[in-house]
Amino acid sequence: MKALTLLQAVNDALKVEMSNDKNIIVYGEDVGVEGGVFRATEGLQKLYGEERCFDSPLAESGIVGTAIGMAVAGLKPVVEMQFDGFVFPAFNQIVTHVARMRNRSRGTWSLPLVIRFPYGGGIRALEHHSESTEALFAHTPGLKVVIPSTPYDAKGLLISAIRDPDPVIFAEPKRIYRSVRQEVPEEAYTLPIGKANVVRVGDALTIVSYGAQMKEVLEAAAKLAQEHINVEVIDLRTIYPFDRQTIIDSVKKTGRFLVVHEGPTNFGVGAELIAAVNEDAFLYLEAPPTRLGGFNVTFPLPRGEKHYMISTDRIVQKAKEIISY
Amino acid sequence: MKALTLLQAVNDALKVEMSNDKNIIVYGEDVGVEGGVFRATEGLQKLYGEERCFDSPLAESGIVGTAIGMAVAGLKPVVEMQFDGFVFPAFNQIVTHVARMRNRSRGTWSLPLVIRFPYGGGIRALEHHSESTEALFAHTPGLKVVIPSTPYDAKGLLISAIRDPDPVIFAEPKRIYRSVRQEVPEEAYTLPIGKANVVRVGDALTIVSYGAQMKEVLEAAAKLAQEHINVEVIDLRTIYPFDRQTIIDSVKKTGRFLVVHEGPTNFGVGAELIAAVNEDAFLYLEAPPTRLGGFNVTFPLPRGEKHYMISTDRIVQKAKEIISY
Amino acid sequence: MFEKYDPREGKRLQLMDENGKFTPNGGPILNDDELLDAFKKMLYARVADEMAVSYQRQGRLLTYPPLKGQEANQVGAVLALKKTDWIVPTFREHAAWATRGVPLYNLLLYTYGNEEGMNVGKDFRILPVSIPIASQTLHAVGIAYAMRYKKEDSIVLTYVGDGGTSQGDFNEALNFAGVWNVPVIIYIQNNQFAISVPRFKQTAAKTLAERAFGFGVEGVQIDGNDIQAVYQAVKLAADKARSGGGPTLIEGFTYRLGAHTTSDDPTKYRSDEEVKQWELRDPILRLKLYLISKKKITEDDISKMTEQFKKEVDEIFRKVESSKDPTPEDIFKYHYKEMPYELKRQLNEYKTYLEEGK
Amino acid sequence: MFEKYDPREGKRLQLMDENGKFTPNGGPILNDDELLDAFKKMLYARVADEMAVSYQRQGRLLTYPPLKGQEANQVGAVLALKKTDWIVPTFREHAAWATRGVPLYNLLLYTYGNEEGMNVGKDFRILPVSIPIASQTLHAVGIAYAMRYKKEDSIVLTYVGDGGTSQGDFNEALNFAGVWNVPVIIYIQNNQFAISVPRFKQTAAKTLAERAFGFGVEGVQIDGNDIQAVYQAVKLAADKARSGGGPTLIEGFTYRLGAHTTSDDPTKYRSDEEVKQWELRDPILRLKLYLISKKKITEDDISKMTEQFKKEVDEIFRKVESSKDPTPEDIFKYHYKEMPYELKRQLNEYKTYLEEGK
Ligand SMILES: Cc1ncc(C[n+]2csc(CCOP(=O)(O)OP(=O)(O)O)c2C)c(N)n1
Ligand SMILES: Cc1ncc(C[n+]2csc(CCOP(=O)(O)OP(=O)(O)O)c2C)c(N)n1
Ligand SMILES: [Mg+2]
Ligand SMILES: [Mg+2]
Repeated sequence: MKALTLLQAVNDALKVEMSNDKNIIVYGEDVGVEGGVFRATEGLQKLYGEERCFDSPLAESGIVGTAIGMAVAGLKPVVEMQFDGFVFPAFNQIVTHVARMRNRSRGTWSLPLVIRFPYGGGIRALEHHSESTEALFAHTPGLKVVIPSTPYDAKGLLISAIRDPDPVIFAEPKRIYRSVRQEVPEEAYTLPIGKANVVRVGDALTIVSYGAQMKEVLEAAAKLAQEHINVEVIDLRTIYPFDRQTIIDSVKKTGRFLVVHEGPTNFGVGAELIAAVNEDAFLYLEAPPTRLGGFNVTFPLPRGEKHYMISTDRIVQKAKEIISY
Repeated sequence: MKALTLLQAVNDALKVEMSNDKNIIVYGEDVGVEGGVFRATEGLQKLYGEERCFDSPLAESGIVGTAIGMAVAGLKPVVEMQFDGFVFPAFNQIVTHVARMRNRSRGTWSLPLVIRFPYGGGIRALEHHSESTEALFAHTPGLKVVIPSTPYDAKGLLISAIRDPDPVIFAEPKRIYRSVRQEVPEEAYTLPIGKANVVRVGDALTIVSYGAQMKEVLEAAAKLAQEHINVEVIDLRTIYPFDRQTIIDSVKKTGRFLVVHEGPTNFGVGAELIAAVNEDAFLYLEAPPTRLGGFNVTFPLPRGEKHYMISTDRIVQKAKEIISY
Repeated sequence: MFEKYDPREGKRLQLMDENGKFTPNGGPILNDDELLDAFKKMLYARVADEMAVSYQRQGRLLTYPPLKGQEANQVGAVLALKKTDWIVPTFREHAAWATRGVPLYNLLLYTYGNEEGMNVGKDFRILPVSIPIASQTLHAVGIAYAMRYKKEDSIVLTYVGDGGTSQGDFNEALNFAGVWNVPVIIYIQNNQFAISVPRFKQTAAKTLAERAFGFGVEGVQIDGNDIQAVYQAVKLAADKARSGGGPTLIEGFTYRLGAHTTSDDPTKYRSDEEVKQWELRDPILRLKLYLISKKKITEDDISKMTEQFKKEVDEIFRKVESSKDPTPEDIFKYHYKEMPYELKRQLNEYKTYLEEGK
Repeated sequence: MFEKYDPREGKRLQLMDENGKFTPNGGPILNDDELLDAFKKMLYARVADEMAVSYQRQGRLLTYPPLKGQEANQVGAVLALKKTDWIVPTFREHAAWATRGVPLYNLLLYTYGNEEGMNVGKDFRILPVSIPIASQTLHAVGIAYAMRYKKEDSIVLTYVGDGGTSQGDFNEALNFAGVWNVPVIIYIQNNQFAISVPRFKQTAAKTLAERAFGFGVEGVQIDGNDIQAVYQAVKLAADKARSGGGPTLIEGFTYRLGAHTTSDDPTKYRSDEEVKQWELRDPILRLKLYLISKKKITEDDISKMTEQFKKEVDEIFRKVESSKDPTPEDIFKYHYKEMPYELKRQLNEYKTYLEEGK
């Protein structure tokens, strides 16, 4: 076992899988020679050659559109969008083809491909480099949306995504790309897509989050614990199809629900989970199921960033509000 | 007053406003000579000339991207996407520029433009011609999303959209383009964007819907009335910014909430409204706030369409379920 | 390879003129038996097309995009391919589907409004109908990359319309094909209109074929109503692609004799006069004149053949009409290999509703 | 108009060579005083650029995209425009902003991470920094349409990079500009790289300028490090556009001497050797040699000037450092003319939280 950062775990997953499967092709802007602007694909071209890992022209629709063709023809493209904010030129290919080829052909064609990109804010970046787009993809029938929160999860989930028979949007929380190291097995392993992870057991409140936001959520849980408030923390891991059962079981136990996510609040992931909780645990609710999400504003440039990001204290305060409801 | 269809009301709104404001430019695919595949822009080129109403090349990103430039330079472009399913090539321009120019320039530049398109299913159309995309736009900070449900509303809301200082996504329910006629004033008039319309007053249950789906919702309300169940029906009219107050006031009165929409359920509009109801009317709820939305599947081709569309009976049944909860 | 026909010099490849006579620099590419076979295929496509339109008029079929007048672009091109070559169509290539051997039943079932029609299996190596304009051209480039990667000697043919050349995706496809130098042929059926929008409103360039050169790709314009020109151009481009020569852009100069779709009224944007002119250039007409002159066929054979085809098509369409509609399961179960809980839940709730309704 | 410099024949417009000597077919376009002024503007841009990089190194500034080596493409082009002409930049045009007269303070404030920096008012007729590659070229075409519609005699200049030419939007912009025949100049700064990706990986075409012809647009490649070539090309294209001649695509052949951004390490993808070669072609160097030979300036003047510029820039940056950060209101209130309830609600909840925190 090596202690890897989330970024290294992503790189490791690609290395391991590419050595297992000759059909995996990795490409995108700057992913070849440079190994990606974050170095997520570093070393892949040296290891597997220019044909399997290379720099594409600067065109996201072209990248995803050609990946669709490769997947149809039996390859397994794993393409990179350089940043979350640059997936939009490919949106038409994703919504009208990636998500639909299987149904359109009634199962004749499937698209085992992965679209991965660094995701989310908090790195004091330029405009379009801090976006949270998961709700847009989760709302689109035919896609799977996965967001890891630890190095271990990143490797296991990315390998699952690559082996998945259906297309997966794989969003990598860039804010924690390098922040923590974790022991990660050297060999290939998978984690189930569609399964949430109960990270902390508690009875006072159920908090669901995912990605980089898990950091503050767990800090908040620890702070609350010091005041003898034990909250249950669930890492969603997969945004669609999300793990309704695990959430509902927890809410039935705690009677209180809080979902925390960085992406915009309105029409966001929190709304969906609150609706699900209403559908399946209404009678267990002792307080309004609550969302603490990003503001519905354009992600601010660095000088305003601190106002947008959801701090540990805000989570603590919101949790107490719900518990003392 | 003339009795107009919703389609004619749209055409009328464009005619009236274009005669009032020389800066309004209307273009898109087939909107000029042919007057649009649905004839929404019929006669405009004859009336106002090729410079103000014309056929563009077949490229949605180009259409919206150039509209941004026109708006910056003081014109008021009202562009058409030929169908809901063909707005996606323009998604990058909409999300990264249309929604952001004002904030990016801290108010120096604004984009008074309208992107209108026929929207929704139920016309037994080809693939991509029956999409409900409102949640995607409503989730995107910086946009307004308007959906009329009657000829009168269509004219008033479209004129408001054109006069609005900010960009408006105007989705026209094509299923009811020609189904009903309604008296519509000849002159220009506006209806407030952001304001819902209480179409039917009742106390048993609050039903919120919008667009073509209002038809079945009102039919359901009538059926229920025959059984002496009086439901309150609210036409949302604007998806973002939505009229929270009107919904909450109603739910506080009825204690029960149902939102019905054609678009996919998960991460959809219903989820947002249920979250809002939880936030502001939790203690008034006598039954789980409920959503009856489209399935999270690709909109089926005509032979399967009937399974997707939400019938009056399904609404009635769901309403009774909630009322007898 | 097509130097002799540089579109930038206003040249267009044509081997047989409207009267079925070989042009000076032309000549037979296919022998008379092959031409007879091609003629039958075009005639079959024409009959099927006209019947589809009439079914729609009778209210028995939904929106249908006629290809009348464009047959040569499809029959000629697919005949020039190997069975292992890929076809990536848009939505007006029924003649290409038929020439590849896909049962007409499938396309009619699809047009009838049932996705099941696109479930034709992988062996035909043809992708489903693609409606988002020009988006499919990128898929073709990706398949071409895969063919080279897997060292298969298959190439890819994709279709796009004149209107489609205005889309970003079309230009990105040309560019990726060029940089990757992959075995793909991008075939523009320039039928002069994008619904109501005439070709000259799409781009200021004189031809669509010349677009290629700015991407370092070879482009050629051909008479798309001359099946031999189509066959030769595609054959040469395919051989080039197979031998590592990379992509080719072919502009088939043709005309849509029918409506854009059955819900379109062409009189709104073009004159009968213009249509009449193009009827004289009908790809089937000229081949017929040639074959008759060669005594390979008679008017009488043709009408017999036509009747026979009509019977066949009608039988097929009746099968379509008696096909089963999709069940609720059908509209759910093909989105993922395994149906996620959220979909099962929606499906079950709906089925329960249907049960109770009974 | 640029027939003499058809990029398809491998021609490139250059008036002054690397040694500050006029090329055979070249000659002075700007007189020596104008050249001196241009020199000062380039030098100022160079100084500001280098200082921005050093501020970043000192941790006083965030990610910054250096333009070192590309100054002539921007100073020369903007000098050739009228003040009423529009500029639609991407993200590496600080020299264009400065030449238009926008206070350096604004750009540094923006780079410092404050949107307020882009609040420069409408009179400069320059759009905010646009980061989604090539998307801004379409905005330029739209503005050009508006200028013609309003019968203003203003034209539009937009910038895009070599990598940007691969985007669908760039090609759609060329196409719309061509069909609409609007007064726009699309200026490609071909600095040979898109981050780490060399020009030859973007497209198989020999030049980027020749892309234009396939859209019925004129294209020309120029030495982007020769400010007189830039000035002349833009001037001619602008005159043409103003007189209804339509769009022009200009490829400025240049080089990014610095990193892509301050977070980029160029040694990963290019050799110092290559960079050294290009340093000899520095646009400022050659103009300096010329002006010294003409006794318009001395090395001493230049170092004095440089010191002076440094002082100015430093004063400005200190102002930036002492600027106020955006308030919560600031990040909310510019999304709509009137803040919708949902935003007010989020803002108020956040402000209440901040209050209680106190
Ligand atoms: C992205 C997109 N935008 C708009 C449409 C609507 N539409 C369907 S066919 C068509 C015209 C296509 O013209 P062309 O490419 O010349 O092909 P043709 O119909 O002539 O075969 C349009 C605009 C679409 N299908 N996809
Ligand atoms: C749509 C989009 N995709 C990716 C990026 C990330 N990115 C920023 S700059 C850049 C390279 C641009 O190269 P080029 O167009 O040559 O301009 P240059 O940086 O050389 O000035 C990339 C890929 C982006 N900004 N926008
Ligand atoms: Mg066409
Ligand atoms: Mg570059």
